[in-house]
Amino acid sequence: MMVLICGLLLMLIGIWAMLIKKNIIRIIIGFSILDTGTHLVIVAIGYVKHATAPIVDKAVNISQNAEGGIQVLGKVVDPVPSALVLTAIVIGLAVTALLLSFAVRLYKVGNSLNINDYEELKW
Amino acid sequence: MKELFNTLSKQFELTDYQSKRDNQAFVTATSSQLVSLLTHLRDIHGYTHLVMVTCVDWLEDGKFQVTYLLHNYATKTDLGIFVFIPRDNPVMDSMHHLWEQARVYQRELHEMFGIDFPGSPGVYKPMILEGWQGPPPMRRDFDTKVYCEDTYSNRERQHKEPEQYMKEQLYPED
Amino acid sequence: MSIAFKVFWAFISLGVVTVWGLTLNGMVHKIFARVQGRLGPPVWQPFIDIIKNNAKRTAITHGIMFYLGPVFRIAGGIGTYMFIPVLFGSAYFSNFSLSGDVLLVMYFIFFGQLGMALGAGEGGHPYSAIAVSRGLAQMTAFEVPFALSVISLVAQYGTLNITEIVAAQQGGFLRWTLFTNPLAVITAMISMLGMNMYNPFSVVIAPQEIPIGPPTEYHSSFLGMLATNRGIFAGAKLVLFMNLFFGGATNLLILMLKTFWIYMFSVFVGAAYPRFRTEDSIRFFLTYPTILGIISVLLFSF
Amino acid sequence: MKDDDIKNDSNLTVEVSQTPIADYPDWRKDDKSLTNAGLSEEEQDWFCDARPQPAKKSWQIMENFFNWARSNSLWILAFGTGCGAIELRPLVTARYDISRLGMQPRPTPRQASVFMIGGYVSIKTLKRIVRSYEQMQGPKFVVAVCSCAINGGMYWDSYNTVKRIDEYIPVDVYVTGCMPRPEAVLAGFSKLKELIKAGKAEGQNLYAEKFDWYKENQKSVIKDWNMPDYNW
Amino acid sequence: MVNPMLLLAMFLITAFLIALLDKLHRKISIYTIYAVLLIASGMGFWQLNTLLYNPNLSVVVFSAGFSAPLSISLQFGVVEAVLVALLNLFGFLGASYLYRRFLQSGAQAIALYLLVLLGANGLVLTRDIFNSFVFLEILSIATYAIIAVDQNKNSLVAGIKYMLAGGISSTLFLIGIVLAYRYTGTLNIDTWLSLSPIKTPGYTVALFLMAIGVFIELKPFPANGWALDLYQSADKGVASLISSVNTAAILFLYYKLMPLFTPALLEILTGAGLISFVFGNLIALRQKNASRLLGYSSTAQTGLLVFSLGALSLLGLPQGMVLRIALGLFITNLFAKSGLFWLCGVTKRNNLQDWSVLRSDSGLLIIFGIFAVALMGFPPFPSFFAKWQIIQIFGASQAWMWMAGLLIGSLLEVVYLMRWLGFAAKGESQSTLEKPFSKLFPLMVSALGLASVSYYLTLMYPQIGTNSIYPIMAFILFGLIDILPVKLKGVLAIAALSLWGWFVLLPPLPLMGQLFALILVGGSIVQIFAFMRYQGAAEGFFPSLTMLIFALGNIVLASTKLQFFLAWELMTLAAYLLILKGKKARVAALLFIVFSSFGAYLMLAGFSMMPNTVEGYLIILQANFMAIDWLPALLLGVAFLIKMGAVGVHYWLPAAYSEADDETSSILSSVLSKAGVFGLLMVLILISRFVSSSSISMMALGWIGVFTAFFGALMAVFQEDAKKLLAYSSMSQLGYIVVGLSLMTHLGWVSALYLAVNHLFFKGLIFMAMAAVFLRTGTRNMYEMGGLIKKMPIAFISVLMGIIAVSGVPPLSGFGSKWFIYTSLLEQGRYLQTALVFFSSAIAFLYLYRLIHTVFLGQAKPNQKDVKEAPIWLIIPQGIFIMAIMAISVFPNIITKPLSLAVGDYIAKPEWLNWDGYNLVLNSPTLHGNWNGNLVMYVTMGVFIIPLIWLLLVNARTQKVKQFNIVFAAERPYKPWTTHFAYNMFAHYEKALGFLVKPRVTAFYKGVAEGFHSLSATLARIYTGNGQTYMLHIFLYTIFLYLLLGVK
Repeated sequence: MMVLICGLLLMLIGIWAMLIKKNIIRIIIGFSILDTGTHLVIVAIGYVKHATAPIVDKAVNISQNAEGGIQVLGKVVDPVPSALVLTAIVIGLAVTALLLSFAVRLYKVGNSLNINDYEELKW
Repeated sequence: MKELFNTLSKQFELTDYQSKRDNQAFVTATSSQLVSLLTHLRDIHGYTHLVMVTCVDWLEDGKFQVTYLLHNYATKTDLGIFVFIPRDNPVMDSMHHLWEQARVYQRELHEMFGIDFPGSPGVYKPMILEGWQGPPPMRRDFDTKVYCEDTYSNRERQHKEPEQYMKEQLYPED
Repeated sequence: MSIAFKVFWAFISLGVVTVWGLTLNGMVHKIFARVQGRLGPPVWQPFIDIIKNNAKRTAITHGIMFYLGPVFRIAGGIGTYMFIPVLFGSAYFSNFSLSGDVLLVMYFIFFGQLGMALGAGEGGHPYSAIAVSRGLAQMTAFEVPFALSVISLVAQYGTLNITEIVAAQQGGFLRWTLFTNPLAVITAMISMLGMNMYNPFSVVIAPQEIPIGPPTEYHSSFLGMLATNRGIFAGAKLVLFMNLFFGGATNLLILMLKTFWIYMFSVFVGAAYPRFRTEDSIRFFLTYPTILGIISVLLFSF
Repeated sequence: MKDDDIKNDSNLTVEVSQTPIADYPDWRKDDKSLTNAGLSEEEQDWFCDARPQPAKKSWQIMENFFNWARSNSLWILAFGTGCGAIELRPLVTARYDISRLGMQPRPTPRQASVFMIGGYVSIKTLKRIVRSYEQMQGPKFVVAVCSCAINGGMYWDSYNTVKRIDEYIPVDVYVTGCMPRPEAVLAGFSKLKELIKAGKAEGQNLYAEKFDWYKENQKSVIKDWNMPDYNW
Repeated sequence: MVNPMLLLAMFLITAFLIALLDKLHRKISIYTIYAVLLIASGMGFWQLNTLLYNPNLSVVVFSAGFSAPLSISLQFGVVEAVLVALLNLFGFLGASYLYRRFLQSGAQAIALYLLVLLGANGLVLTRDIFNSFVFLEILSIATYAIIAVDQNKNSLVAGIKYMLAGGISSTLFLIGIVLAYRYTGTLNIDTWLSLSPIKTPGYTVALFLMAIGVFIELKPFPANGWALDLYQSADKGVASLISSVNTAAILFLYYKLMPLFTPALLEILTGAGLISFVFGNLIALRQKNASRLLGYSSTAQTGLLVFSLGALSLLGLPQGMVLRIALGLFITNLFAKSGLFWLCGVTKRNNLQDWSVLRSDSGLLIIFGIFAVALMGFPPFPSFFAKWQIIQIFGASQAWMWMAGLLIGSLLEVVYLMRWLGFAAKGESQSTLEKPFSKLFPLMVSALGLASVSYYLTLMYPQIGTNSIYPIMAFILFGLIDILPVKLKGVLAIAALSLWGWFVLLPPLPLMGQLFALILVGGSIVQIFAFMRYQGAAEGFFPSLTMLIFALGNIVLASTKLQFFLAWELMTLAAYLLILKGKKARVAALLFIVFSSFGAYLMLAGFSMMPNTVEGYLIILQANFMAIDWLPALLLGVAFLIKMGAVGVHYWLPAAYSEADDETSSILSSVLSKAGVFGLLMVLILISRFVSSSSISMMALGWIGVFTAFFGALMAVFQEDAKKLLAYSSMSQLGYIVVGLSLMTHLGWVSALYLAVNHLFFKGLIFMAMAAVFLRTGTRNMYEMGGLIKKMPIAFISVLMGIIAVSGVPPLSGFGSKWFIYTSLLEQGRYLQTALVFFSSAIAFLYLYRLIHTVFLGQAKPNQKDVKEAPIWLIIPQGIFIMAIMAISVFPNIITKPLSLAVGDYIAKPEWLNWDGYNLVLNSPTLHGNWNGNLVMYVTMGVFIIPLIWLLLVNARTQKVKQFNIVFAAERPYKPWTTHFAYNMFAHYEKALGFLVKPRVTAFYKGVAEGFHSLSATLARIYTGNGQTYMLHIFLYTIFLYLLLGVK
């Protein structure tokens, strides 16, 4: 539960940073925080109390079921969100990296990192 | 009027002040100063009305006397300005920019006396004498009678004493 | 009735109206003169003028439309007359009125005006065109009250047929439209002032200003033809008014009496009033007579 | 005044010496068009260049009838050419009332049959007179009023006034006086009527026949001839 | 069957290989991706082909062999196949557009391009929700990166805004997915769909977040500032890619998710789509920058797609149907929008007014025209049918608000697109374009593709008869042979149209239809001659002209509402193209098309409320037994009145009539307006059951007609331009027709039709004659002409006949029309209307006299000294019209009898009307009257000829004089210009009545236009250009929609 709240809090901080900060780098940081918060939230949603990680080792009781599939007997956390988070982290990383590279290039071109300085395109 | 003459004399070369009436006077100016004098009179001394522009031919003196008559509405006075110019090759400065109507007077003077007003609009257009080819007819050396006899055929006159004639006509029995 | 017979009587009737119309014109000049304290020209002066104009030895023409202008004009006059029944109940003096109703007559009036305007236009004289523009503008205005009064008659009698309108007015002078629908008659008489172009609506021919309007360039036999048409056209219009509003006529004497007095109305007004400007006369026609006309229409449409 | 009075007053008019159209050759039939030399090339397109032709008369009986009609329907060209023109105005008033004689002022030359020249004629006016006269349709008559029109009058030595109108257009009747009274003008018109009825007012044909002579005279005084030779 | 996995794998492998291949040679890598994209597209087509023959083939593929919940499944059904085929095709076209850029920027760009396509294909194929997130991110990141390849500042700025916005929306989407997963336990859409609905609020939130995540990627108004900046700044190839491929893929994702949504959510998103459509178009209205305008348009079109998908689903339509309709819109948008972006790149002009460079290049102009027209939803493009169906469905389910929104948005779209087209077609420019083949190729392919798809879809569409194809065929055929000499084309057109008219058009029609077919098609055929006066090929006329005439015929021949509307729209389009040929016709044509579209949309709405027509019958026959409510009747009536230029909606008329080429004006005035008459008559027939002459609606219609006649005439009086004069005169005459129709009596309709026939003749005649005058004098200002009677006697005679006929002076047929209109009005007791009609017809004299006097009479001008008579091609139609006028003047019954019979099918002829002989006798209880045109003619000829003979006798010797031989107050005139009384001829009339014709209507419409533009400008202020503001928009928009959902 704490994780969930933390995640939500991080999300809010991220949004706040994105909306308030003028420096593009800070906005990107805000985005990063938002991303992290999201990941936390996802993990928290998949979490089951007192459960172990969804890794087939001795902490998890498994047995063959009738059809020959694997049946998890003990409590494990839902593996899917964790898998999702892995993907999401990768994606988030890519996006952040791209954003940063954009910021660098923008600085080279526009000599400023203030987002208010880039308003030529409008209306 | 005299004061005006005195005032003006300080700036302009004016001579020969003649007072005809209390409210009418004539002065003589030089042709080179005329336009500035007229401007001065119009703008400073209130002579805002150009009454007329006319000309007198002083044949014997070999001069034209161009007369500009101005009127002041405030003081109800007339001021005439004489300008003498030579008769042969008479040229005057045009003052149509001061009074629009001056162009008509100048056109007429050109037609009747042959005075040139360079720059005056339409000054060479015939005004009354369409197709006139003789000398300017108002010059005194132009003999209108000779011209007339040369140009127009005469009808032989029947001289009758009017009184007698009418008596014969109306009361023949008397 | 054979067609030849009809044509023959149409000619007779045309002759009658020409003579009568021109005589009326002569009388008008006489009356104007007497109003002004003059003796005035003899009543037959219009005839002399027409003879003289036709006897002119030279003539010029500006072109084919100029030449045809007076022809159009007189054809308009004669045609208008031809479509009006002259005497009620007379087989001889009904012209070709069976070929149309009052609408035809109202529109045939335009025939001559349009042709004349075209001829005057080809004359190339700006005054002609000015006068035509004035005349047309004034015409649009006075046609409105006239149309309203005709519409009022239609509402009253339920017919556009002139003969039927006359028939409905038979039986005593109290059955004339003049007494059964006075508003319409007043409206129509006011618009007739405009039609006849006497003062105060004479700006079209304004003799001093735009020398007598459209016919500025017309002369000689052209002018003679136009003068003839003045008689015919005046006659035709008077007969129309008599038929529509004053009970028609059963013989020529009554016709002459009635048309004389109808004509005299506009003549008297013309003798007594100064002239309107074009826009003033338009405004005039579109206000008081139009309102009167609308009232008369409304009275009979409910 | 009554008609009889006018007849009695006919002695108010004067016979003047006739125009010296000496042995000037008549117009030639093969001569149909004019040169219009006074016009620019562009203007040539705008004016008719036909030459006026003497009009044929109809049969005598018809001509008599027409002359009667013409004499009883004199339409005056109301063109005030000089100070005598002021005398036309009283004529249409109640006192003299020419309309009873079938006369009326007419605003356009096309429709008028009498040209009343009202007094002195300056060169500038002469040009207009010629133009208007030529624009009238024949038969056309000219009544010249005032001494000035006869011999120059008080302008006898003016550099700009012609002294004999009949050198420039044919004149039917002169009325003397400076200025003549309306009665005299009226008498002039009566005289004209007599002439017309007698078939003697043939100024139009005279003008056409001796056209070249008239033109020569006109052009000798009108120096800027910027109109066609005949103003149709 | 193709394994979609292979498809994706192919993309991935190639993308990695590119880096290697690029080392060999740049071109190899480029051609490799061309091959890949073409193969992918081909796979799509092949799959489509397979599925069409074997619909039962399994189309779902599972990765790793597991079944749904545990693995990722890909579906390759019909829709997916279509999308894969199209997306990859456009990928290929886009790549070929970007050929030069690829050559410069190298392997990364190429690989990224492939990745974009990979993402798009994946998004289309996958059925797994998380997988779709992954593909979405691949798509997005690849797009971000490909934007960054372009190093200019603006695209970098736009890119960063785009990334931030994309980041936020994908975050929302991700949270939504996970939350939803928490409640459903599955990530597979199919499994998800099979679950029973879950009602917990959390699930709603999850769905909402998912939906909003995708939705924001679709750039809804107002949360779309980032996208607009991107469209404006990015390379046009990339912008096109985003606008077509990206949007299509995401839209399909939205479509896949749509079944999951609760109705409330769907309704909100649908509404948001509509708002996006309307406001996107509204803001585009004042946009001057071409690419940004395309951005707005693109968001609007996406909004429209979202809206139509949602709305149609909400109305409970079967999915197949929804898809088919949406496909029409989608395909049009795909082809046209990407095409327009490419075109932007080719012209390199940002300011709309600079698009006049296209003038020099007719090929590009045609392509541009196709795209623009397709985008607006004109036939025969698929969007036309889609919009038609959507509106019909809305009408049937009484979704008025949606309909109104859709129509308003469409109208706004027409305004700005047509303005743009006008700039391109009619602006002034001398510069030429650089046109590399790599950029032209995709343009041509997409234009051709659009055309062929349209053709295919049109043929497939139910209720479209072969007849409806003729106009389009004619357009294409004559477009192909447009280089032939004009005379040959004219003969061909006349032959084709006459044969078609005689053998196809006339036989099935009832009398009334035949009558209108003769007016519309016959009248036009006569006027084709006039077009043959041009020298050489005179390109551009005949395609539109033949299309116009075929469409006019089809209006009469239509047997369904759709056929009617199709023909109507084709007619409008053709007329627009014809008007646009005029030299200064840009604004006029725009006005025409905007008002016509307004009318057309009203008609569309009206049709949607009407019961369906019975197939197989002509619409004109069905009129008798179809019932119709007052509202559709009103809408249709207004639509037709707009075409006729009734007062109040006449604003377009003088401009269009006067600025079009002269022959076109003639057709517009004499023929095209009759289409409006036909429509109005149909409407009146439909409602004739429950309205009569005295009902208030008909009285109102009558007054509209009367005022049209009156104000038209009055305005004509004050014109200096002859064509404007004629235009207002047409308006006035059509007013009479409206009055006649409004009477709802036999006589009234006969009089209206008589007027219509007459108007065709005399207005065609006058326009043709005046066309000759304009041609020879080179001006349209009447006061600059004069005295032309001597130079152009035939034109003069034509105009003379024309004006006698217009003014209604006997003996010509015009009097017949006046007689009919007055008697029919008086017979119904409409006295005051009669009076005003009379007044208008009297005013007609003023302008008619002015027309003939100032042009033909008066003083000739020296600069028109060498004016000659018109070419024979203009005289032929005049001769035909004069003969027609003479015929119906002398023998009025040859026209009145058929008219009476035709009207008799709908309103029986009363006993008291007698058409026998030459005498028309009317003996109704309320009115007696008669008119014998024959006799009037003879009497008139008699009274004309006798004075003429007299005059010839008396005036045997008349001297012919010239123009300056006038009495000029003893002076002589010097200049013909100052001697000609022509300018401001009716100044006194203006003093008296000018206050009535103050340009109030103009002021009104200017005000409306101004209002829309200011609204547009104000709304556009929300796009401040600040990336943070845009993010704020997204958040606020999300919250707003959520609150709205809560309210629901």
